[in-house]
Amino acid sequence: MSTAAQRLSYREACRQAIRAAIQADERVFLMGEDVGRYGGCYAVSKGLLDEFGPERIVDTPLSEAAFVGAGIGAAIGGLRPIVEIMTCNFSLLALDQILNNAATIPHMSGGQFSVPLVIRMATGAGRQLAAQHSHSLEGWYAHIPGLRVLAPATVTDARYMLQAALADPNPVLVFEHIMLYALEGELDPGVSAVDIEHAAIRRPGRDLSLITYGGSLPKALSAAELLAAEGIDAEVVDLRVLRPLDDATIMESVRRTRRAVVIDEGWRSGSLAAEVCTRIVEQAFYELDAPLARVCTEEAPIPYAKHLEDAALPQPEKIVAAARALVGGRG
Amino acid sequence: MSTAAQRLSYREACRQAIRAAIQADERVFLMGEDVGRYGGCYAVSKGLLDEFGPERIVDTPLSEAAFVGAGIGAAIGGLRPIVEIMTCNFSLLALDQILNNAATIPHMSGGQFSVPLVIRMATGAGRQLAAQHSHSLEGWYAHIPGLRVLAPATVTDARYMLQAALADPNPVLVFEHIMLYALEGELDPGVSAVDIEHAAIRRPGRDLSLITYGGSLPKALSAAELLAAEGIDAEVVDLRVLRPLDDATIMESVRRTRRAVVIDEGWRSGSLAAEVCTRIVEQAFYELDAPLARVCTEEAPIPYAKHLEDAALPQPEKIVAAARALVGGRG
Amino acid sequence: MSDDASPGRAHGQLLLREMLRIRRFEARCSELYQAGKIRGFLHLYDGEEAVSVGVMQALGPEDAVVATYREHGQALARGIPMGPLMAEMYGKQQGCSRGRGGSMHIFDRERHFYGGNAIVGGGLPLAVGIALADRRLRRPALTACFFGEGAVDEGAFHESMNLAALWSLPLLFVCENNLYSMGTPVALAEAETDIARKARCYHMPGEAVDGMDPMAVEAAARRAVAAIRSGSGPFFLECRTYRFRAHSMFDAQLYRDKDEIGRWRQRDPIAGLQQQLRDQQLLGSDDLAGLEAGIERELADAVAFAEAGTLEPVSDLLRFVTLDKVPQ
Amino acid sequence: MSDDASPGRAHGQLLLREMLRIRRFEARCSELYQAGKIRGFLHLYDGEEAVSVGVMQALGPEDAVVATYREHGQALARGIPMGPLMAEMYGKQQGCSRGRGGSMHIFDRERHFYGGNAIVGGGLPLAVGIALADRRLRRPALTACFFGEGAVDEGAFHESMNLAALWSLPLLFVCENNLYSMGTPVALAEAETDIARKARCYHMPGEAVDGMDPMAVEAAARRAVAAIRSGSGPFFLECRTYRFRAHSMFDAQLYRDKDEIGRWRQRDPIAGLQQQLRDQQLLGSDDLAGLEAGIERELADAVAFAEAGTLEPVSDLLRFVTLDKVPQ
Ligand SMILES: Cc1ncc(C[n+]2csc(CCOP(=O)(O)OP(=O)(O)O)c2C)c(N)n1
Ligand SMILES: Cc1ncc(C[n+]2csc(CCOP(=O)(O)OP(=O)(O)O)c2C)c(N)n1
Ligand SMILES: [Mg+2]
Ligand SMILES: [Mg+2]
Repeated sequence: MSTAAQRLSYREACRQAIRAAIQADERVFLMGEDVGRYGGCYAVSKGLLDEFGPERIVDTPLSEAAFVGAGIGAAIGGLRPIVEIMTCNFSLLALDQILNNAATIPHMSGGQFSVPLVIRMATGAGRQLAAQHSHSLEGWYAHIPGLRVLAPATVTDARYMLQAALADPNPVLVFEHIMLYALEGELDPGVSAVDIEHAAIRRPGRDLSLITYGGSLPKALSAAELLAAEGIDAEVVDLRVLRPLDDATIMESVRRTRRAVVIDEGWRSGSLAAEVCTRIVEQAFYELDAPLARVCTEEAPIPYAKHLEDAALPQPEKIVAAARALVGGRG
Repeated sequence: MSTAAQRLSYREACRQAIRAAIQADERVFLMGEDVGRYGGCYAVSKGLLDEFGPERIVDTPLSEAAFVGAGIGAAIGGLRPIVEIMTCNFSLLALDQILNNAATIPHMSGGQFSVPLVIRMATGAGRQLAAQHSHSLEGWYAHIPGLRVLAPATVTDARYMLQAALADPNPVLVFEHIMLYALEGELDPGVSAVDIEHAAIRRPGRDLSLITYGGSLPKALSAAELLAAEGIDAEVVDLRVLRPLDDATIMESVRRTRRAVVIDEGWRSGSLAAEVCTRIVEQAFYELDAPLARVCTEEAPIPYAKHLEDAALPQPEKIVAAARALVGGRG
Repeated sequence: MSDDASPGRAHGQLLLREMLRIRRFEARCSELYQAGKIRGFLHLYDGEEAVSVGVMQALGPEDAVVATYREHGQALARGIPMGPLMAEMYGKQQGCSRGRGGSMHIFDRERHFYGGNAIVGGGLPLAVGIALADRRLRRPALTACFFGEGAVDEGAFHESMNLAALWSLPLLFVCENNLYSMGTPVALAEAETDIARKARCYHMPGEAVDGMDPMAVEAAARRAVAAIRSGSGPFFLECRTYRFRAHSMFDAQLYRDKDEIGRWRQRDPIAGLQQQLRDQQLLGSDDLAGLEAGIERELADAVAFAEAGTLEPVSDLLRFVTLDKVPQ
Repeated sequence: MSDDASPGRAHGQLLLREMLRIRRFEARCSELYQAGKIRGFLHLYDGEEAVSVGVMQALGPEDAVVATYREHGQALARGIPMGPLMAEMYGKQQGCSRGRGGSMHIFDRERHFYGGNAIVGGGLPLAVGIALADRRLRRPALTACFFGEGAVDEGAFHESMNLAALWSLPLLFVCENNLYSMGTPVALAEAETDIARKARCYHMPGEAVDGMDPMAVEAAARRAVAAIRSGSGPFFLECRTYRFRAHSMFDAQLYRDKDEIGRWRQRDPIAGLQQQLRDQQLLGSDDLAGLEAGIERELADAVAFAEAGTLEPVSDLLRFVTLDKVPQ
């Protein structure tokens, strides 16, 4: 292996992660709709069928409940499945299996059975795919005890979170934002693993914390640049792990900046951002200098038309406005 | 009709509501698993098949996706279905239909089609039914734009919310907590309708607000009694409508009491309580004298054993402790 | 081509024109997609035109249609005008769904067109409900529900077939079997590859028809519709067809070879019908030219309509999330 | 009773004892429920004992079982000891699921018993996965998946049958057709009431057997298991049976009349086998008394074990929500 930094896309990083996992452990296999011959609906698994054959790259029928449930059974039975649900939109059809079997059996069986399963799915909006294909459901999954929920937002996380997820004896869900697949970045040759426990400060700052994850990270970083131009020094926190949330990193940041905007692509009411805000109030209320603010998706099914989709989603300008309002109230 | 107050159970109130709705509008019918011959799994619809026959009381196969979807189609087609999903636990199998069709079609079609559908379901824990039968999923549904979500907690609401729900041109979900069915109460003969827009103050108080709904309302009222004995005067707010939330009533209460505990039977992380707390912080931050507190279900699948189930769920003692801690910090 | 003899001049030309309208409309959509005027997912019906065109002949104006995400053909054959359809592709508020749905979510109340559905199998339960409403309200209508053979694998298919048969609803299930669900051939998705047989599992009458032959499809649909109208319950019609192009605009088609596509192109429903009509002296060169010219005009008008269309104001984003009253 | 001639003295008595163990265990559970010692939902298997007892004879110790919420019979017949089973009903930590599952969620790792599942149809996809793991790991095991005929209506059934057949997995589908799903008779739930025929829809071999005859069930299960072990893929076994009691402890049974129950009671699998063994001189009065006494002792011990059991400390509530390692 070369020691020079490797430049690659998030999609390619996902693919390398799968390839490495399959090579490392013969119990690992990838299963899902069109992961094989088609190459994956977002082209993540392109080429892998040729490389590993149909025992390790398993095309399934359109049967989300059955093949996700089969992944759960296979994990209980000793395999290490990576199940791909094309997009989180279709995961609703398998939600009963995920909640009532994957997340429940370890506890309900008194610890007799574990479910060492990884489920990957694409999430989010931004490609004008309209209401049924633009959901951000990771917030719902983050509500479920027994699951770990990851949201890689960088090429490095896309490359290395999977191996940590496979090492976890518990079911892990990985949400890959559709707008990130084409993102390019450098892989640090010195890094060969990442943790799946901590949030990360992606940009240090003093005046307020922008807390986000996944597809909204680039938007928060852009917002931070715009704010810097106005003399506001924003810190950007990437949650990385949506369940269990890393309270320590969040609170440490907020205690320093004393203000926070939480950004999340879920609809505002009942968003993951609400959970983050509530934890901050519960744990750091007296350190806050201003109310908390959220920038979430507007409460409507996401429309096809570009200008309406843009208006529905969090955008750097909205983040800037929310941040400005909080800092404006700086006492 | 007699004008004397009528004493009846919540279950009976639900039944009267259905009966009255079927009598009032020939487009109305009740459809679900075992609503007819069996009489409903919680005996709500007992006797109705004999009274109204199989066109109006429709037993369905065990096919949650199909019969809920059929309810949606029937509503679009001009009927006024009341679909019963036995318990919210099984509603996951129909969640795609609810989210992607019922909640989405009106907006996505540009207002061409409405879905005047009511879906009733039992929710909650407390009967030792174990992990798969004890979910409280109303918080998830309250995340979905396009739905109205109701949680009748009193006999009067059980009796009259349904007619308002059927009058709504939009899909309405009604969550009936399993521990409430046996609850008895009086029906005020002067009342013949309720609104489905506002929260209600069930007990006025000055020192803090206990904000809750559904099956947790009796617990919050008990807690308020216990607190009263300690000299703490708690106000109890019954949300009634979980989507859209009635911010005005919540904020009015909190602005007066300056402290709030939010109680909700969902798991803590990502609970509806988080949404309520976040709204309070967003809208009434400067009026708060203390952090907000939540009493929710512990983050574990709910166990069968009684003592563990009790320990997992919100209880009056936990509410009292949370309230006491907040008021203890009274400046 | 079927042996159903001659369709008659007018009707034959009508079938041809309807198929050509779809073909030309989509060819233009594909160009417009390349040009960035249309975005999102775009699933073309190229090769499958005979299915929608054939089935729609059998429906009356009061009948309902539940469509898929590959629904331009279903929409056009049902009579949704090209202008609002194209405006929808453009995301303009003059679109038939106000520009909110795009290619995958065409709605048209007037034509009882209950939407493209982008969740595979998601329309089937809906169709059951619409058929239930028609029956309960004693309306003499039926519902035609379109879906691909991939939807047959989904639980929603099974539940809906059972419910429709159990309740004997006026419902025509139209399976567009184009042999692939994205890149997955039927044989890798179905233990039973003879899809028409699925009907029997629910004691439902069913039939498979050559989906490359509009007259055969029409004839089969008419038989099915007659059976349904006679009160015998739902009917399952498998139309064996093929898509000539990629699944969507993002598909390198690694899963099938060019020869296969070439063989199917020999059976192009449009070329086929054209030839048949010519052979039977039901279509002259002038007719065809006139027909083509008419479609070109319609299409040019549609594009102009879409181009001239306006964007819904952003302030309308939350409009219709809930409705004030049930639209009549 | 079947004509499969004589089962042999020892085996005949074993079948009888296994069924009696279930019957007595559940009769006691019912009393204990009235006494408030057992809570939650309790679904009795009374009348259906021949199904589990027959099927389990055909399984080896390495085979897996996926059960339903009506699973006391499945659990006992599989060999889960009565003590931990009763302790589970009591919610004690000595229970086979530490008291966390109760009647509907029996788990036993040692016996590859993958749980009662309280979501109708919820166990089927799981069984597909376990069978997949066995095949991929080249273990010579198969999975027996139990479910009621009500589960056949669910989408999960359809998807799982298709997947198992498509992938030719070592999976025995055991449908316990007791004619009702809660209060709904098969005819009001299924367009196809001949459940065994469902197998054909997936090109899967299937058979219906008299579920009131343990020997017939055993014989059919052995044939099915032999076929599966030979590599021919999954098998569907419908066992036609009847529950003598209510669906659960909350059921007034308004949906069926006493006569029907009476008629089925004539075919009680336990009384039937007892009579047959007597007729064939394979069971004397002493044998029966000994057998009954043994079961009484086992049951008394189990109740004593459960009574003496302790409650899991509340501080353990969050234990095993996630695990530190994969249990071996
Ligand atoms: C529930 C669900 N799963 C997966 C998808 C992604 N997807 C879109 S189209 C498609 C193929 C469907 O094939 P088929 O039903 O045969 O229709 P065709 O595209 O061939 O017309 C898939 C898998 C989806 N939209 N919905
Ligand atoms: C998905 C789902 N829907 C509904 C229920 C409620 N329910 C519990 S048992 C039952 C009847 C199931 O009937 P069947 O499968 O025939 O099994 P049986 O009880 O007859 O053994 C129902 C409807 C459930 N547990 N899960
Ligand atoms: Mg197809
Ligand atoms: Mg049954």
